[in-house]
Amino acid sequence: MPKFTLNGREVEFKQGETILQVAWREGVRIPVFCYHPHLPVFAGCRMCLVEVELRGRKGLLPSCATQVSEGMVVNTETEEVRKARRDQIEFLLLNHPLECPVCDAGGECDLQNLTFIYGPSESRYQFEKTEKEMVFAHPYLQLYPNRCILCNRCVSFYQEISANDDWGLFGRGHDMRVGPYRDKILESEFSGNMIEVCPLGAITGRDYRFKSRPWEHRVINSISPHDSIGVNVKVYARIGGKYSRGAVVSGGTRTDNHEILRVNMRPNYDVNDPWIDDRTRFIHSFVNSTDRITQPLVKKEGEFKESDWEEVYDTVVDKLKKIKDTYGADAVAALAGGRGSNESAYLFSKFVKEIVGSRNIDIRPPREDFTLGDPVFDVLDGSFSTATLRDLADAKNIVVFGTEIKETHPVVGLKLVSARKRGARIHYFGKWAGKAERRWATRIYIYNIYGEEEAALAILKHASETHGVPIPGLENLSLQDLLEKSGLSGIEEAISENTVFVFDDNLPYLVQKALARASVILNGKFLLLRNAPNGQGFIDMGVSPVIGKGGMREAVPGKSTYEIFEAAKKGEIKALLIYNVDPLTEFPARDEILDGVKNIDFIVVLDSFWNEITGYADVVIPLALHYEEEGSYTNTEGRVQWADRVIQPYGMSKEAWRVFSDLIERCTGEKAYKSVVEVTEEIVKNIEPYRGIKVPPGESFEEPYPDEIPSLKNIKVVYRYPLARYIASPKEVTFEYSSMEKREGRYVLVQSHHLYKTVYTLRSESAAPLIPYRVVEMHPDALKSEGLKDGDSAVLIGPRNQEYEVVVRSNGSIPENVIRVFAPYLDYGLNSLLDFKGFGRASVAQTVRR
Amino acid sequence: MKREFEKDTGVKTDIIELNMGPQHPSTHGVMRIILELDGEVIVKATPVIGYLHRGTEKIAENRAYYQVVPYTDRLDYLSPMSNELGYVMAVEKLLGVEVPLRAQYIRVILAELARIASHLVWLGSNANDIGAVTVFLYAFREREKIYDLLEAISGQRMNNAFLKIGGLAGDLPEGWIDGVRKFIKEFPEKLKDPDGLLTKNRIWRERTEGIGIIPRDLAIDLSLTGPPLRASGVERDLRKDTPYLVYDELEFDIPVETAGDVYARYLVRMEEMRQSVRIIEQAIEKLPGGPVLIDDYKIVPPPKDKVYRDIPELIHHFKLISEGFHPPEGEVYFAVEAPKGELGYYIVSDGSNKPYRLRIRPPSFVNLQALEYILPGHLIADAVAIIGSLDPVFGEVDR
Amino acid sequence: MIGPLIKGLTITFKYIFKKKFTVQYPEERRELPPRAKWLHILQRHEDGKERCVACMLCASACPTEAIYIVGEENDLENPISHGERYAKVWDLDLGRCMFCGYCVEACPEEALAMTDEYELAVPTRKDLVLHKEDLLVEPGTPPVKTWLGFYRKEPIGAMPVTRPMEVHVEYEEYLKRRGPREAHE
Amino acid sequence: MIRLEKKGRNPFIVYGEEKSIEEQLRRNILLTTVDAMLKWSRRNSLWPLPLGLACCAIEMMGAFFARYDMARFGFEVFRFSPRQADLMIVAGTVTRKMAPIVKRLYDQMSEPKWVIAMGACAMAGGPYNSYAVVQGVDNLIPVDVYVPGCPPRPESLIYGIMKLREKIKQEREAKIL
Repeated sequence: MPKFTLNGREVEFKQGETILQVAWREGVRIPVFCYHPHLPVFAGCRMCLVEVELRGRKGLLPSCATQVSEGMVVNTETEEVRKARRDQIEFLLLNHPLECPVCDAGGECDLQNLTFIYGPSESRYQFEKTEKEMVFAHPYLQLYPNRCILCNRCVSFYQEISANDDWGLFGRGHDMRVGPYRDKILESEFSGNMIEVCPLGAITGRDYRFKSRPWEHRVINSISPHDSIGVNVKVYARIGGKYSRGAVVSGGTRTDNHEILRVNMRPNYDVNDPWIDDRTRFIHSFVNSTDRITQPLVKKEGEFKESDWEEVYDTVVDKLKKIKDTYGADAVAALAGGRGSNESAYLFSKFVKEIVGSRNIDIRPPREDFTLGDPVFDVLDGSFSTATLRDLADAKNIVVFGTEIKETHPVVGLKLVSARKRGARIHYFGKWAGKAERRWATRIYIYNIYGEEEAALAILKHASETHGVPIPGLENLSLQDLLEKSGLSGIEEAISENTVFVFDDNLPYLVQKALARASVILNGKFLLLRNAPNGQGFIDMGVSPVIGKGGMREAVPGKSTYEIFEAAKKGEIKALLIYNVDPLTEFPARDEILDGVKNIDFIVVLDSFWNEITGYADVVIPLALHYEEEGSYTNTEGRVQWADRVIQPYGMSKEAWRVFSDLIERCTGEKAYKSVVEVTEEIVKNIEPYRGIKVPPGESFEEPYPDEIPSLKNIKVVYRYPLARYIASPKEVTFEYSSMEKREGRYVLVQSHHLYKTVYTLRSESAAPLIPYRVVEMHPDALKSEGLKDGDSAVLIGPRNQEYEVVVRSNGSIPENVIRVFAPYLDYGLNSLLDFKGFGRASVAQTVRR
Repeated sequence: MKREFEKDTGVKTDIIELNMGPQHPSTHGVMRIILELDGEVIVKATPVIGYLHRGTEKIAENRAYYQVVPYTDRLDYLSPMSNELGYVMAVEKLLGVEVPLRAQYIRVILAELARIASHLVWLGSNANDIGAVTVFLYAFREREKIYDLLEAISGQRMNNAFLKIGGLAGDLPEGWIDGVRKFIKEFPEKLKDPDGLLTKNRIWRERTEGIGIIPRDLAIDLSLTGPPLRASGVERDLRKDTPYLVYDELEFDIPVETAGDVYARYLVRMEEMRQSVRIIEQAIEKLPGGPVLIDDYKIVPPPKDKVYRDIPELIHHFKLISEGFHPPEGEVYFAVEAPKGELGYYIVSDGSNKPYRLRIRPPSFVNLQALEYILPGHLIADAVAIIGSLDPVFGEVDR
Repeated sequence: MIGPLIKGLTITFKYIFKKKFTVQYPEERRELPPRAKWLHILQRHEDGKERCVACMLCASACPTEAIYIVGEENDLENPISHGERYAKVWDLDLGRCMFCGYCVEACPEEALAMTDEYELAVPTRKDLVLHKEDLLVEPGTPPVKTWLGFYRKEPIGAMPVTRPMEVHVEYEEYLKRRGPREAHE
Repeated sequence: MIRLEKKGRNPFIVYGEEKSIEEQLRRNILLTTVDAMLKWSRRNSLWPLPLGLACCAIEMMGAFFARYDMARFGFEVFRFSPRQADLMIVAGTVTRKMAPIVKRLYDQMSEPKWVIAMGACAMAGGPYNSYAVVQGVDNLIPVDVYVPGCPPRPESLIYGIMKLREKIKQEREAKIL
């Protein structure tokens, strides 16, 4: 290994390392402002100047941008270097306003800390300071160009990492400033990261504004509840409890605040690097929503009566027992939303499958073709992704199929951007493509609205033809036919060896199965993006009609969501347990589901929020939310991550695992689980892929970033969480293809997702400015032909003349005959226009202007 | 006595265990002594302490360096200024800073005023225990005058929180020096009242002379400190032995007695008050002008008018208040001659803004050990006099 | 016998004719020195706006954690303090406070001061917690110059606060441009 | 130096509410007079048990000595025996080790009895939010008046005792045992 001299000491280095990297690794503190270990080097702040002597020449060089070479003599603490640092800080402070007391960053500000350690303690500047106006760049961001030291970190992040272009550095000299280019809301869904990369308070977040100071924080490691990527976060709450700060109640005694102040990133290079999406960062006020259920309730004579836990447990157990005795265990069904921890899911599945004895348990939206089973399970003998997020960044060829990554799993977008930067070919197949897809896609394939299955089959057919693997059931179809039906061409380029497929589990059965099979043929991998936040965990725990505990196939499959409601309509289902899901507003085919729900005698709703289904419940059990319970979560790639509890459960609500554990105790008389860790241990023992996994906590390692730079302190400790060990055994499967029937009508209603329209954001006050409330999107031409303008309110008329009040927005990227609607449907009942059959596709007669 | 009685009468008697305290007027706080009595004579005395253990040392580990000062006030609450002085100077030693000369002189004045105030409480309560109630009134009258002086300078009568790491929280208010002058002029006169009442008083002498003798060797063995040590004939005073502040520039004597009894301790403390007056007199004469706070803004917050005007100063103010300074890694021991004796602070710094460990060496705690050795053989009534003469303060003993 | 008695009585008579040392407290309230550190007050600017901007330095300086503050953004139309933030909650817990004055020293806005109000006895423990309403002075109250800001030379009235209205961004100006909805609609 | 005006009504005064006729009859003239006399004598000769535990004890002593001379109000000498006292002044930090003794002393006092918690430590644990300190003496015994300060001035204590006198005056019926 080559060596150089650092502060009089021989130090080894690897070729290509910079002085700064080696120095930090060796424990030598060099201050920085513009350097950020995850951003490209800018070398603009000149804080990291060190004295370098090479071949007799001596000078100050920026250590962040200077590569070490053999025989270099580097000194970081000479008088000259110290003077350079002091003067540099003095320059930075010249125009800095006197705003520390009102600035949000006070206390966690690089400028403050480095001034305190290296800077001058007296000012020599006697003149007026420059004035720059404050800018509102985003509902959650505020920019104070006055405080900015032009370190370029935010611009580097915004342009290089999130690959957007509406934020930058402009102006010259005295007037130079960062900011948004246009007077418009920022496009990126990662804009919040700029708050964290900003070394001082020039960019601050509006959710956290002025509430607290860093020294009052309690920082808890958690996992994002918003999507199945399981983004690692640090949650900040005010310190509470007996011996600490918190609101004073009476002389000397204090309480917990029950408020999450903010959510920041926690680096995990396997999952999210150090970046998180805005939804994860800013949407956390749902824990204090007014919609929260505070108390267990029992319906008596048609009205909810406030109840206690004893009564609720007694009612549930008695009723279930009675129904089981009279109608058999199959008269009981259970639905879950996939939003709880693995522990809750495990006990839920245990309660339903082992204690009650019913196999009718499911977490997925109802779909007719789902009755066939789990598509990935049918191909691989297990339901899981074969690729990890890390594979995505390293892949040469990626096919993203039918998934709006930006709206559902934004962090995957960052991986795709970095993959493209490394030269990967990324092919996007979709019904339409927006600006978000163009950020990372190298080629975009748009298929017909009704041609989704054909497009997937075409990929499979092409793969099978090039590799000479026959696919039973597809012999009669020609590739040409499939391409014609789907409206695609030139897909050959997309399909090559080792392609990584990315698709979500809401796609039709046939699509998922075809892509999984294609990836097997191509020796590639696929990343199955679960739509439920802990969908993978729930399926692993056996919350599925076809997959039993530990990933084994159930001998006799139970009923899927669709079948449960079909059976309910026929009166075969007598009791329904609904855990954290509202079928009436989250699923399509509202009318059909409602028919079923009305037919069920006994409905137990376990949820955190009031919603439509609670109105039909006989027993309502309040559950703690994500940040209120601790437990493990499995992300979409099978990584088992641990989240700690941040705040105490709201009102009388209890953690779900505790409720199920109590119920199990009532039924069996065995002792309940004392802590969540006991359940985790049982999972690790019983579930095969989880065997030997160590939770909590994950292993961690510390990056050598110096403590005095608060904006790097956050990314210092990195946790590693283990992957579940799934075993894939691919099989030959038969495909049964029948083309989808087209519907009559002028417009096609297509179910889509929006980043800020989820169960949590709709309950979150802070999300209000971004929620597309009652919004449907249409093509501008279609709008024009209806005589509507962008932002008009209109009435949407269904095939049976149902009327829905909506706000129309124009979207140029969707086809003309499409109306894009956003799930869940808490704000409008549009899901009654969507039915089981054409899941996500239904016809509408016309729109009429109001 | 017991044996004689048994021999004389043939009646068997037993040792009585008497529990004195923790709520007792003459234990000077919350001390409990388990006395084993043979008749009226103490056979064995076991002091039980800990009734005022407040966890000061542990609390200090969770406070920035400057925030510990008010807690040190509450150790020996009879002389808060001396406690502050010891802590503040220990931290200054750790930081390697020297406070301006004016601050040093003012610190000397304050420390000596604290010594007088502390000895006055001892005088009053010890005399009260032995039976001379009037002295208590005299003592507290004088103490009130010191309170007035301290209140004028710091805003609080007790627990002043006035000394800062790096100097003082403020310069002297107008007319304060005149107040001190007036006090030290009057005080020796006023001290003559209790002096006249006690020193040659036969009852007082009989109650104190030959009572509670601590021999010189025992005093050294127990590492006693302060007046009890000096009353046993050991001339040791940190102000002379390891001079700090400006004590080496001031002339004063160390009163020493050899008898080692309660009376000797009384004499030593009375003389110490007079010597303190002498020190204050000289300090006032020599008091120089200049600042009372060092101007290193990495340690003390900058002046407020600069804080309002300039950003580097504002940042330093913000950081010093919210976080405090980070002294270098290392450990330091510093002791001052508090009214009760050697008050030492041992600080371990790990380079963070909070002490890694703060150990307080309280003189009262050390002096209190003597009880076990000197009480046996005395009558119960003498126990009261002996405890009073050791002058324990339990805020300091239990910490 | 008679000698010591006379000697003792002389002292008694000596004190009879001296000035009384006792303060007749409830009737006669002794003037405290200007540095007295008793109950806190929250001061106002000359224009009636609150001085406190919820920077929380006092809370962090407090060794006993007696101060609890929640900051909040100023209302757009009528701001409560100068600057963008104000204290929505400012609680002082007398059950913890030891009147050391470190909070006053910490205050960068001269918002906090200590008065000579020491008559603080209350009947219940709940009353020990003083809220912002209890501590805030009436508008127009003359400012108290705190000695703990002793190092300050200028008189308080002429002093700019940390974010003065005249020097930096025209405050009222940018208040008008505020509002996230405005920004993107 | 400005002084704060006390806002709102005096928290010590318990305002009487409308009474029923029976109630008023029960409190007939004779009894009311005896009552008033009892209360008058009680509030003017409170004999305190000084539970001086720490720093506040010194200020409590200060209040009883020449400068402030509480004997002016009939609060005569300290009674170190609980049997002879009817007012307990808890002055100082009550630690966990001391707590049972405080409780026992209170129990030994004869009725009627009152308690003043003097200083932050006795009121609520004060600066000592630690493992060793009882967070407020009201966890052990009922407290009538809290006197803030660390330590409170002698005047503050006297003010507190004045408030206690008001409270005794306002008490509905004198307690006779």
